[in-house]
Amino acid sequence: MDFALDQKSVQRLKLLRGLGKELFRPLGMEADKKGEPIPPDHPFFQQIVDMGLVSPLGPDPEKKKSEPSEKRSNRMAVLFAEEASYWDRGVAVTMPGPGLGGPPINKMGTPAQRERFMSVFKDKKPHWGAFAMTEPSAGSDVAGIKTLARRDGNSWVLNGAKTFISNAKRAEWVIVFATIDPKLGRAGHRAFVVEKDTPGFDVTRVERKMGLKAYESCSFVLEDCRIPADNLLGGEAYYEKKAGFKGAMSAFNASRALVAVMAIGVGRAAWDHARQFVRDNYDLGRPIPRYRRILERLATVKRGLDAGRALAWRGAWLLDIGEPNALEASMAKQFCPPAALAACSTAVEVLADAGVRNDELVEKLYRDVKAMDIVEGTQQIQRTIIARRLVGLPQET
Amino acid sequence: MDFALDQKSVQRLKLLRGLGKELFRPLGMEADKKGEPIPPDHPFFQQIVDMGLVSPLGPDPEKKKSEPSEKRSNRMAVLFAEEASYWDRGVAVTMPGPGLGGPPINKMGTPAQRERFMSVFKDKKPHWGAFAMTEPSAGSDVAGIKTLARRDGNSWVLNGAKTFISNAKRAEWVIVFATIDPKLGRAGHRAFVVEKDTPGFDVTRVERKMGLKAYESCSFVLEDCRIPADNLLGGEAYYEKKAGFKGAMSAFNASRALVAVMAIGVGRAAWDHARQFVRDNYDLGRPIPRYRRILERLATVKRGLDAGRALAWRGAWLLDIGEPNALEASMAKQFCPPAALAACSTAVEVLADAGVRNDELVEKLYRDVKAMDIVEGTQQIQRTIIARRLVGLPQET
Amino acid sequence: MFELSLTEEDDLLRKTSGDFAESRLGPAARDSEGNREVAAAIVSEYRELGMHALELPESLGGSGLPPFGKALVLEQLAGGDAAAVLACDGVGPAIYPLVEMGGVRGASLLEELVGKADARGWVIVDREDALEVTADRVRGRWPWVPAEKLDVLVVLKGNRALVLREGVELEPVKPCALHAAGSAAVAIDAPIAETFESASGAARSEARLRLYAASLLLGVAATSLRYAIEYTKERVTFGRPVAHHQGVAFLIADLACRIDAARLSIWRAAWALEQDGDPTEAAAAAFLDAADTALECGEQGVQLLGGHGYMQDHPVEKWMREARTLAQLWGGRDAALDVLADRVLETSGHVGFAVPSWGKQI
Amino acid sequence: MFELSLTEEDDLLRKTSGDFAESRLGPAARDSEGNREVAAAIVSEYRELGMHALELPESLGGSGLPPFGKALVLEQLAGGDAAAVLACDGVGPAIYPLVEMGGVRGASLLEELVGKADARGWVIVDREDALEVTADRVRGRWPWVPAEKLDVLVVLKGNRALVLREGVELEPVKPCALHAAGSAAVAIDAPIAETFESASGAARSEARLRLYAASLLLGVAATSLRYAIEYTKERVTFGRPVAHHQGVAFLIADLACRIDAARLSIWRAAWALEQDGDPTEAAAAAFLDAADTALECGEQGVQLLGGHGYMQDHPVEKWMREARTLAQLWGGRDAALDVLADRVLETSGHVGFAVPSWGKQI
Repeated sequence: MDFALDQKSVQRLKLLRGLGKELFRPLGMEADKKGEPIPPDHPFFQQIVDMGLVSPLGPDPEKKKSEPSEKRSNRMAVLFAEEASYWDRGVAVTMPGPGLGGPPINKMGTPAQRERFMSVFKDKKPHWGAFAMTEPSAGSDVAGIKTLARRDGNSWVLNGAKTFISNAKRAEWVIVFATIDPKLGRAGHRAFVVEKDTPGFDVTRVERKMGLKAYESCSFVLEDCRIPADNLLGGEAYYEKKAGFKGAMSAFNASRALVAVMAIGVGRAAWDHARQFVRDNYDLGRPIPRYRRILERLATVKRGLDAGRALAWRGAWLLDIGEPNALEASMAKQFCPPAALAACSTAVEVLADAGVRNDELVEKLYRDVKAMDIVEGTQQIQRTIIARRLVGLPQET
Repeated sequence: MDFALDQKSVQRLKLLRGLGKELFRPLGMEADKKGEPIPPDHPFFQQIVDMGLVSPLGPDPEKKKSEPSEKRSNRMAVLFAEEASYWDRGVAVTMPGPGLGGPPINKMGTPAQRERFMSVFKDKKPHWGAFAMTEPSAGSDVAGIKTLARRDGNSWVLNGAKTFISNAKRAEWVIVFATIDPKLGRAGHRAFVVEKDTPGFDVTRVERKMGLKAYESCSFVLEDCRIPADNLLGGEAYYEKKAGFKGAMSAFNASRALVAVMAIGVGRAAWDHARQFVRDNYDLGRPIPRYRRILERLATVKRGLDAGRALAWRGAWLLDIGEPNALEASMAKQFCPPAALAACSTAVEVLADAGVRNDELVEKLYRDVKAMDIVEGTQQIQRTIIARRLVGLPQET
Repeated sequence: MFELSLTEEDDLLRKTSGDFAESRLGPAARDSEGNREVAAAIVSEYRELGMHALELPESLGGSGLPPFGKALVLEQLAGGDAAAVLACDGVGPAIYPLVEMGGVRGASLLEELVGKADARGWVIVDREDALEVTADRVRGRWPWVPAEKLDVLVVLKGNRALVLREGVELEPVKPCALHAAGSAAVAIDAPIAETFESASGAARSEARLRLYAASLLLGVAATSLRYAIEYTKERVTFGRPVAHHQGVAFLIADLACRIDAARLSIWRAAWALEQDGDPTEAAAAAFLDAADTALECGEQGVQLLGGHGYMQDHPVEKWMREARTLAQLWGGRDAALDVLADRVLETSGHVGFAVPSWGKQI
Repeated sequence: MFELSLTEEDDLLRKTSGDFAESRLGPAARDSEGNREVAAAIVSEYRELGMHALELPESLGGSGLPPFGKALVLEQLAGGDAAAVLACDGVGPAIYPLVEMGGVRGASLLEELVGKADARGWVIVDREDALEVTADRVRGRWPWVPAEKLDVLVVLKGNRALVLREGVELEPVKPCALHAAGSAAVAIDAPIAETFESASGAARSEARLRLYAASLLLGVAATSLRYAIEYTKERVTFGRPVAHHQGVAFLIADLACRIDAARLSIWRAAWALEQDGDPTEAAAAAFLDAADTALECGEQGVQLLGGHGYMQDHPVEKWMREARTLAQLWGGRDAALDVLADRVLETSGHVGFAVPSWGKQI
């Protein structure tokens, strides 16, 4: 039992902190003010690639083979995810790289697929991958996806629609979850890689979100979208193990702890900003009851963030030691976003009238952080997952 | 729209306040310290009867016909219930009279039954009635009662068990809800009057409760308990309207607002005691952050109690004007007990170490008030009732 | 004995304002937000309905309604667009200190202001001495007001109301919500046009400000829950309507209870304002009840719609932002809590809702 | 890099203490409560297992364990009977100021005390100057301690620990819970036997007291939820196990999250105590996390059992009372919040869990 970070991690976090302060935060504020995502040709992305940085949102797929302390990657990922989200969670999502599509490719992909889809990231230019599970009518009900995959000769033909897919418009490829037969339930699920510019793959809109303006959440349709049979992730054999859906699920388990800790990062940013505002603007020596209450409320907020972080750390650590973490990742995902939302809401109140001004950061964070309670499964979904394990709550409830 | 009390009500409340201070509170504290209910031959009960007082827990059955402003009776009842519970909710339940059995007899009973079962209260001695719905295995699931009623000639024969029945051991009669056929569901439910000393009616135990020690919560069994056919409440004809169960339900609607406001009374007692403790023991002029926080927390507690009282008042007022109040009574019942529990818990904290001493009242109230969240349907039951009406939540959920 | 029924006039007020909110304010709300103003046609209709003048004395062309009617109307209107209410209400909440503290001079000032069709007014409550006040001037900065022009700014400071007519500069800032009302930081270097002083008047003014904000908050809370209920009844996940999952149904039940409790709390504050005693406690409680409820309903409204709730295709995200913003008004939850805490040892512990008498609480 | 695994020794400690709690403390808990004492046989077994001496230096016959081991054990034992822990722990939490502040004299005092098999000790933290302290005496009254005899009472006051050995009179009072530990009001007119002074020692003592209470609270929370889970899985209402109604299942899921979060918070505080820096913040946070969780689990444990939960046939009502009582220890939630609020502007806002360095927070 040890809550300390090693020096190497601290150094890497300090690098990220510098980047966050100089680039993430200003870019995120600018995108929010304009209400527009950062365009793919923004020099920021090339800069990131030139610096040899990878998405803080997941383990580096390239390093996987070479890194000796591979086991630590999930823990490093939660540290990076929190720090990046502290500076701007929206900008963090725009980071070039395979994004949430990385884990399924690494986990489920054949060696040839890993080579083929990961090699696009090697040319020292910014490229993105994307991960498409959510459908307009299904939301967190991932078992209920309706996108249909039909085998046709040496192709698969996809029909359906996906929504809220980060970076899908600019992605080199999108991992698309579809079913070969809705009647089969989860056993019918398959993961496909749909490449950019494939005919029938059409990004229909970029959503207008409440916050997190820096990145594009896309809706796309698949209309008789024909892809090579080779783009079935893992190949036919993989699904005879019925792990297609489980592969996606285990990616969720990794990303749930990440999203949880991202919420903590956003909440911590609000807490920090409010704290600095107090230092700069309030004369705490004056006998004004609100001032003391502010300190108490900030202390309570920090307590929630710290507790949440520990839960997220546990989720990541379990993966690192090879233990199942579905329950623990869901606990983190259920606990953290409300704690972070409370942090942001409290920060707005600490700033009083200034709290609602866009240039004071905290109102933006209040809008940003709410998404964390929804993506990768709402708190309601997390509770059902937790309750299934604790009390055997039936699946259909 | 008017939140004021008329002078007549205020005068009646002042009388009750005097009684509460002199009798209810000390008796309740004594019973709690001893851990024993007030025995039926305690002079307190004769005193109450001699004073011409009736149970504060419901409208006075005798006055029903004569009182001109009958419409106000539910409002007067919530006022009385809060004030009585402020002084001691456990003692309030011991008040002689028909208790919760009163409304069903008045509502469902034939004129002959009303005369027969209410006349026992006319001899100027303390007598009790009781109301028995809950069964050991059913709790708030009132539709699932299993006590069986079988017609046999000019009798009914009852078999089953009831639990948590207030005053059942000392009662002249108990209203027993039973089913003539479990397969009929609610349509099979009937209400019977089981009189004291009826063979087969056996009070098996007086429960040991966490709080509310002043009154007896009884469990009883019915073993081939034979009662006259005339003891079917309302007579056969009544149930052809299928109102047997609904009659009980409408009694619940009245008593839900009452139990809700009783919780408020207990919570207000804790709030008041804590406030007095602060006045007596803390030098608020000292710059101790806790002192200011105490005031803030007491203010927040009061807000919850006031909001809850208004909901309970609404529930009672609707009945008075002849409107359905099932939704509103459930809202009050769902909202008030948690608010009152928070009041009691906060009061314990306001008293610091003294808060856990039995002689300081508030720890007793913390134990007492929890029952209010359970009797007459848990908050979970209330939410299902509310949700049925708001979103059409199916019955079976 | 207490009595919670509405009069026919109350019902009519609710219906008229509710219909207007649903048919006009609501459908235009996204445009109003984008344009940072309410379309002139809507402003006209609002004024033709007399919605802005409900509390104005009849001598000034208003309806002379007591606070209760305004509270009923504000709840309904905010269900359409709370920002539009601020934009259309003209002198708006600034009438409270003028009426409650200004006497004859206040009335004449009000007459002048309401004579100007597009006059806007606002009130700042300067609790922590952020502004420098000398004998004849007020100086300083105020971070935010929901307006981009002001014909009158009243600074409430203790028992005094300082009326400013010039020397108030508004610099537009982007707000969290209420865009349609305008949004600006304020730089003040202003001569004091009038000073009114009255302890009870100041208390009544603050109480009415809180009731105003509370009513808007309640409207936002209730409309958000109504929308979420309709949505979750329609949308099916895991084989049944979202609202029929008990976890969701319970959440909805809780929120509905809180909304009803907050509404009764607001009614009680309106009632207290119509009594002789000090309405401070009831109004502060109403504000807190409404603010807490609206913040919760705003956030849960988004939650109940899931990913769709986070998108601007649905209004719930706007209501979440509005609740957060309205809850900041006039010192927000902190100031209201302070008011309650200051009084808690003196308020009545008897059954019922007594209104504390002036000067001394019962 | 952070690492949350337990050693084999940790696992063994948990198992040993968990088994003892389940097989001995729990089954006897109602009798212990009724008798206001723990049966001698159980006290003996407790001591034979060395549970009371885990943190005692090895030189005094203890195990010399760091705080983490004790925290693990206390959680397990409190799942059986928290009151029995206080009764059996002998000098109990009084060892903290003696060890952390007492130096050689503290050690020798401790040696004397632990030599006496039935010695009991307690600590009062006199934050608000309730006691009158002169150069050589302490006078005053303290409303409640969970003991009916005391061989040593340590009064913590700022940076000082005042050790009292006589002149401490205990008058039994009926408590909300923890009957088995004894319960008394204290009348003090006592010569000061020893005065120890150390800022960091006092801070570490308070942190260890909070960790002690937090661990007991966590044990109560967890045992209450476990019991409620078993009960609600068995009991059927409306045609299915109570736990399979989603509203109930969600509540259980929430409580489980909070328990796990509180446990990690406690572990972090134990870890902070093993570092060089000031453990105050981590320990205060752990206490609050555990107290809030235990209060909630205590109340909801009763709720989940419905009417049966309110009856003494089941232990949940006892756990509700215990949580409420344990949460009062050493200034309770208020004192812990004050400690956090005092430090919040100075604590680190960086990722991870840094331990503030002494004197200055990072």
